[in-house]
Amino acid sequence: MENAWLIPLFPLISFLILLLFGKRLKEASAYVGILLTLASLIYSILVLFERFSEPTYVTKFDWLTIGDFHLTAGFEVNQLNALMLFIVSLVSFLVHTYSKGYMHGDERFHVFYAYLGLFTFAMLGLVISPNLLQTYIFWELVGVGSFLLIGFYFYKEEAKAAAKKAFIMTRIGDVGLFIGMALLFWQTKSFEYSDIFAAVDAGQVSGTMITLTAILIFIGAVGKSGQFPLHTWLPDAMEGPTPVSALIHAATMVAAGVYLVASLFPLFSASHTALMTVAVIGGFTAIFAASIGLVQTDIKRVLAYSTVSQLGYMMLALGSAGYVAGVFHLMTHAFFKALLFLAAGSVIHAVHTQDIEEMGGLWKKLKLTGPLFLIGTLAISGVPLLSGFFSKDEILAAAWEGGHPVLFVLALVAAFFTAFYMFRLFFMVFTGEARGNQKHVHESPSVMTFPMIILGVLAVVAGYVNTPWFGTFLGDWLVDGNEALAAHGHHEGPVWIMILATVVSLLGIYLAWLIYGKRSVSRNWLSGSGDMLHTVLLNKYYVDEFYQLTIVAITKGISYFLRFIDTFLVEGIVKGITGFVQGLGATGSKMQSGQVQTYGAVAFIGLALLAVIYALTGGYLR
Amino acid sequence: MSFETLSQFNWSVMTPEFIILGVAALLTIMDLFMPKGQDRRILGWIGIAAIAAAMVSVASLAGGAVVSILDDTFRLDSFAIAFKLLLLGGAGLVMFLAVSYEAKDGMEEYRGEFYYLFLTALLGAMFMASSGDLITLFIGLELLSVSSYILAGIRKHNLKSNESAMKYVINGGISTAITLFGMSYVYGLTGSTNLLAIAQSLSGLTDGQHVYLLGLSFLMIFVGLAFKLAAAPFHMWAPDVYQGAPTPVTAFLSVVSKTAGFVIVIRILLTVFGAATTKGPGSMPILLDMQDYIAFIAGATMIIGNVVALKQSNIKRMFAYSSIAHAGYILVALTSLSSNMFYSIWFYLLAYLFMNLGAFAVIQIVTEKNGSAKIADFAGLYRRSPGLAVVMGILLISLAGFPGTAGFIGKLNIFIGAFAGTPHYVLASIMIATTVVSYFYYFGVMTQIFFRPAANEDRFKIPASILVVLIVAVVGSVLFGVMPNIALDFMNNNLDILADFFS
Amino acid sequence: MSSVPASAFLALALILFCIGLYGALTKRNTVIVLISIELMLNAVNINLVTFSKYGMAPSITGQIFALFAISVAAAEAAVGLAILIALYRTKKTVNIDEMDTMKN
Amino acid sequence: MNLHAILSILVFSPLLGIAVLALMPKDQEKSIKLVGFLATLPALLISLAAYAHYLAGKHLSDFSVSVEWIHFRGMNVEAPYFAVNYELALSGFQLLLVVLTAVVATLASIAARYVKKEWKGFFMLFLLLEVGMLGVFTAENLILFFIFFEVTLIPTFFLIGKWGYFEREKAAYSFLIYNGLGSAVLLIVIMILFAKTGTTNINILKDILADPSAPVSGDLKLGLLIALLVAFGVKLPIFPLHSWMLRVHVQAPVPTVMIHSGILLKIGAYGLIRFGMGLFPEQFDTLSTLIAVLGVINLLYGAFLAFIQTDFKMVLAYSSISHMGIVLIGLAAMNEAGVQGAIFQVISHGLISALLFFIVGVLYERTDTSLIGNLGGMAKGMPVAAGFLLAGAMASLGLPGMSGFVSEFMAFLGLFKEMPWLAAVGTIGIIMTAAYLLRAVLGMTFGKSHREFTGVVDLKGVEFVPVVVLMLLIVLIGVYPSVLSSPLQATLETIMPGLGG
Repeated sequence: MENAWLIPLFPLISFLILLLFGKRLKEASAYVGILLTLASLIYSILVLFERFSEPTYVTKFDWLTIGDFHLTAGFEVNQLNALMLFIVSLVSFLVHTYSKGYMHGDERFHVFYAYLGLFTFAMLGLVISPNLLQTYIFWELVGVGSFLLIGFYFYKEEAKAAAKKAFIMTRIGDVGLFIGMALLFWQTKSFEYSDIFAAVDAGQVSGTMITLTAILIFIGAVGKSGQFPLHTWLPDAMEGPTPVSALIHAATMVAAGVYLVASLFPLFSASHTALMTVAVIGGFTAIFAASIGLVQTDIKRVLAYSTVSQLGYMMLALGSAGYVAGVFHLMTHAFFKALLFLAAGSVIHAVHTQDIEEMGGLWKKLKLTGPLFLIGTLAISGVPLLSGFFSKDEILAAAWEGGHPVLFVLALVAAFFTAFYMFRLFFMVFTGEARGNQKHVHESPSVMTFPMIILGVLAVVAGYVNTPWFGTFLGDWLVDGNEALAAHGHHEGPVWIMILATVVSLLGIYLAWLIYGKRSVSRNWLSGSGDMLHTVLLNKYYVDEFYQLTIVAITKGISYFLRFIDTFLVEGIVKGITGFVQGLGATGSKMQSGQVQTYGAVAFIGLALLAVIYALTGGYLR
Repeated sequence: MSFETLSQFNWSVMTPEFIILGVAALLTIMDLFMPKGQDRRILGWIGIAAIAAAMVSVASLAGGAVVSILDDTFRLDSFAIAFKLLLLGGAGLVMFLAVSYEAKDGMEEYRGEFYYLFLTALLGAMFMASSGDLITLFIGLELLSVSSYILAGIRKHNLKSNESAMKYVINGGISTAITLFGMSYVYGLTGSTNLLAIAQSLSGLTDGQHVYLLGLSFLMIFVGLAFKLAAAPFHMWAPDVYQGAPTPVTAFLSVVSKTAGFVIVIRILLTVFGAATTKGPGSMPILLDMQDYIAFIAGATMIIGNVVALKQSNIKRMFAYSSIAHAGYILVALTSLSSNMFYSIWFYLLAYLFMNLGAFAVIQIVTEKNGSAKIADFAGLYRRSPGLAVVMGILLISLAGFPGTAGFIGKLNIFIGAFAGTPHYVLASIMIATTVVSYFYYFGVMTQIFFRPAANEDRFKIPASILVVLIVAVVGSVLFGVMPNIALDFMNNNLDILADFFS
Repeated sequence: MSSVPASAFLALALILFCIGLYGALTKRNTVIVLISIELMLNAVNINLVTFSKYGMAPSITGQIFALFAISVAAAEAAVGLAILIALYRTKKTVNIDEMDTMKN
Repeated sequence: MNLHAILSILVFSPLLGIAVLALMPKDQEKSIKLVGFLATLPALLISLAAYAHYLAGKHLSDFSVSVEWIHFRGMNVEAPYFAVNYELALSGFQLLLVVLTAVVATLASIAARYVKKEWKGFFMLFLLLEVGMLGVFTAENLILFFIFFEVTLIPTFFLIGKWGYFEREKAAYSFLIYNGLGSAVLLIVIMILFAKTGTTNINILKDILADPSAPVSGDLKLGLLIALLVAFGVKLPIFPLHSWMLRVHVQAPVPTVMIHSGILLKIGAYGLIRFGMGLFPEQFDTLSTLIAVLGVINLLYGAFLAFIQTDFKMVLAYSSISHMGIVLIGLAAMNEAGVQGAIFQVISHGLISALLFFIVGVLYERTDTSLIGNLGGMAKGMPVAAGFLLAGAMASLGLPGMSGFVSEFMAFLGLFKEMPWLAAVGTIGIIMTAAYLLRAVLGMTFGKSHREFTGVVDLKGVEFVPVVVLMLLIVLIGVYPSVLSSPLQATLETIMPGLGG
């Protein structure tokens, strides 16, 4: 564990190598990336197992001195970090492998791998940061990595727009985090998590301040994890290559928000208001995004909205004090959502379109992808015995125990929606007859399917580390040795919740089957019920348009107003002054009429003037 | 007064004057008997030699005690020596310009006069510097004025030259009258024309009426003398005269004549009005009482000079206004009446001597080449003659008062005086602000020189005599900008003006 | 003998000065302008002489000063007229308000 | 060896280059440019040596030199009063700025390869300018500081006015007049202090002004500080004294604008910190709120205006205004974090803006335009340049791991302690910075290419030197800020007690 800092280092090395020699390496760049991420994967597995037996390990050194304050940098390996290390490096490794097939033939192949390396480095750095400042640093770097990868197809206007949007929207959140961080620093005189928690426990920080900072920090999480109202960038981010979507916008970065809240859980749990906010935002986002997902026709966007909604779930869990539930779902979701994305990628790879209207009947053609996609779908829909089932159940339980009946209901509905639209997706893509031409559709190469298989397996079994039946190993381990968290450990939810959840999701699946599988119910049944509603959903509640009309417009307005000031007020004053001086000169030289007697007169007038002043003041000016 | 008394006088203190006087007379005679066709430049060189000799003798007189002869009408004190050096130096450089000045428009046959009139003018200025009596002051002043009237009009077939001379005479006459009128009251109140005697009798002044009258006469004298300084309100003749007069004469007026003006102003103001009390012995002297009027004139002068200069298209007119402005700066030093006043005024005049004469040397070359004096004629000077351009650049920078040049140190001196004691914030602010305004026109010339393309590419040939001026000017401006203490310490060690000014 | 008070002389001088100044600043003919200047100078002389008789401390210096002033005034007038002639040769006019070739 | 001569050699070493150039025929472009470049090296090496000297744990005071120079006479007091010595010295802060100056100057001299005409004159003025800048940062008394300050003025005027772009003369003039006014105000302040106290040595002045019996009243001090704020506010620039600087940034030639935005603007910050804060701490404290407000205004004003510019140079110009706002914010905080942040910002912005302006210059050389619209999709044509441009933008918008972040972070951290609400408002600037930079940079690099980039060559050869060096420094500071913070500690300790904070 002492050398856990090596884990982020490998990807960094790969980034640097590819940056310098990528052009020469060409496709061979893939091996550099894959091997180095494999290295960090292996290492992080070791660290994880080590961590089972040993206590938390922290080390740090002075990074920057401000007067008497010594800001440190270093790394920490606690349960959460170790787990995250494993998840991130695993998914990253798989995506690296997958991309070798997916990106094959792209002229900027090596650049892609370089960016992947950069991102992985940042993400791993983020999860082992022992203090807020370092977290923030990597937090931003992760954002850049995502920005670069979203804008990978830079010549596409959409990609450009999406990248810009992603960066700025997350930045808005980051500022919240920044403010919270700064305020917290002057409260606790430190950025170290441990010191902060200590200060909070000791009651050095006023309640309102805790709430304020917690919420500000949560805003950061909202930005990164695409929670409402800062969610709009995430669907657009699908402009990036699909593996990127799998890695960044499904498994790792977007989960960073959840991770942040989790790792600062003691702070949040100290303020009921803060927790409530988290829960409400999470719950709302869950149902909100799910409802949008119902009608989208772009395979990746559907997945994107489901991601948003799932992240909402996690927030809800954390918000209702379900620490373990949140983290647990974070893990399982990472697996099955990555799986789904990779599968979707392989589909797109096959049919060269993202519009599900043009797919259909691929089950026979994609012998491997189909089943894997199904596994993922089942998992996310919370069908029993798959990973998603357990984690989702955990969350519902937490919500119920946490005493948020409303949120509990919301979550249930969201679960129903999820099941419905996921299977809608599945049926439209894989069943029925082919819409759109599907000549020379073929299964993806093994280098792409292999990672999917692994994820598939995980998507099935990952849930069993924390189940009501086979023991709650994960839960106990996560909170072990941390009384602050112990209270928020595994919740033994009542059985009816589990049953209810199952029923709901099955209902969703059934309805989807009726409409899109069996076609016994017309597709317009839903949209028919209210065309208005349908269009609203289709346009994602017009949130983007709203922002366009308000924030963007206002910003532009201010800018033009200021330009007005700049050109007329500031410049105007200057012009005025210079003009005045020039005018003075002009009049002066006009008086220079060449009439010698005028000159004498001026002199005399001057004398007279002085004499008059002298006379009036009686000779004494002072 | 018998021969014995005459012979008892220590005439040696007048050596410099005698030299100039003698040579002036000599030149007159030589000019008379020289064959018509012969080149008169030789006379100019003789004049230069004379000035050099006079300078040496003045320098040799430095450091001694105050000597006053002829019933204290002629006094040789440190003040006189310090400023005579300036006058002689300035006149010397002007003579160099004059020697190479091409004679045309009917001054060909008067070339001889051209030289010895400079000498007589100089003589007048020198007498002003060391006269201890209103009468001698007045005579010196008039000797200077009358000579310069003629000099201004010496190109007798040139309309502009005549016109400028005429204007000069008329304005000069008026100013003289006003000054004299003021002086007459001073005499009336004291019954003496000897400055120290006047000071003596005024130091006990108590009668409010008399104080009042004295105040009026102060204004008259000051305004009248403002003519010589080309300070507001008596500045308006300057542009026309500067433009019309031959360039060496313009240079002479802008430097020597101005210096002389300050000499007489300081003499009269400090001795007469510095001593005159307002409310009986020991009370505030009138001079301090009138400070605000001087300040007022100084401010007006700086503003008018710098602002109107912006609008000029003729380089000589522009320099006329710039010289007005510089007079304003020096008046700031006079206003502040601080203990370093003599240093700042003297040093500034020294710096001004170098930078302005140098600039006029360049102007003379360029104008003679182009036959006109438009600022636009400087376009592309840098391409045509880089050396000349750089020299002009340095001199302009010095005039604008940038560091590394004598002009800057001169301004620093003035500022120290202005802020020490009772600070004159407003006046100093006007000075600095107008200085910034002056960047406009000085750098305007620079843009012509360095940025604009040249009309024609033909080069200049720089006559040796002007080369001397240029070298001296640049070296002076830079040297005294980098090591001002060469001058300051010389003054500090040899000339204790403050001490023997009133003795 | 009945003495005229000093103030009368001074008043006369002042008036003369003002007349001269007025003439110098208003007359078109340059010759008259020059003469007006002479008037101003003479006003000064009256002052000086008056003071040398009735001043605070009567003394002969005033009259000496006056003599110098007179002679200087003469010189000045001579030069002035000479210049005027030169000007007349080139411009064929003695009107002072036509001497405005240099201005802006 | 005698270290006291080192600083003088350092400051005046460029004169050697001027001398050599003066002897060269004016048409040998290659060799003139080479000489011009070489002439900047001595200063660079010496300054780096000085930094090494510091790292070796020796005292920077070894370098300080003081020689009798001018003695103003007639004030009836004896030396040392009204005597101005030639005195140079280095503190940590000054050392950093000197190194920065030397580095940027050298790189700019490389950028001078784009100069088209009269290389000889250009380099002579350029080197003179370097002398001025080095002097400004090493001068130990106000008058010497002012002299060097003005020495930078004239070369810059010519460098802009003769070698600049289209409206160069207008730009040169507004530069001259604004800075002339600024320096005029500065001169008044200096002379008042000089006349009142008889000295301009900064340390002595500090002591004199510190004791209440000083001949300078509190009100006068406040007035002087406000005057200083104006004087350096022109240089920095502070709204509304900024309009000259926009023209200069757009019109000046590449090397000049690198120097200008990289170093000359920093003189303003340096002056505010060293003189404003150093000499008048209490008054600075009373004004801190005002300064903070000004800072926030600068930050937002620049950011919002940069958001709608069509010329990338204008974007950079306004972003400079915005970033200087952060300096003010840091200073206004008046605590270690803030001041250190301000100083960091001074240096980091020096590097970043030099980098960005160099890249713009390169682009302009290639495409004859710096309009965002005309450059769209540039990444296709010249990917490397585009990459560095993006990296530079990232640094400028305060991406962690680059110098911009550290300074921004500390400045805001400082202000959040003192005036949280103001700071919170200021953070809008952080968002806007990202917004306008991405808008501009992505507009240039990403998207469909509006023009054929055929024949447009990417960065090549010596052009990499400035870009890479600057980028490395930026990252170095961002990753290991102690390279700056450790030399600063001493300086901060000298400033802070005065602040009583």
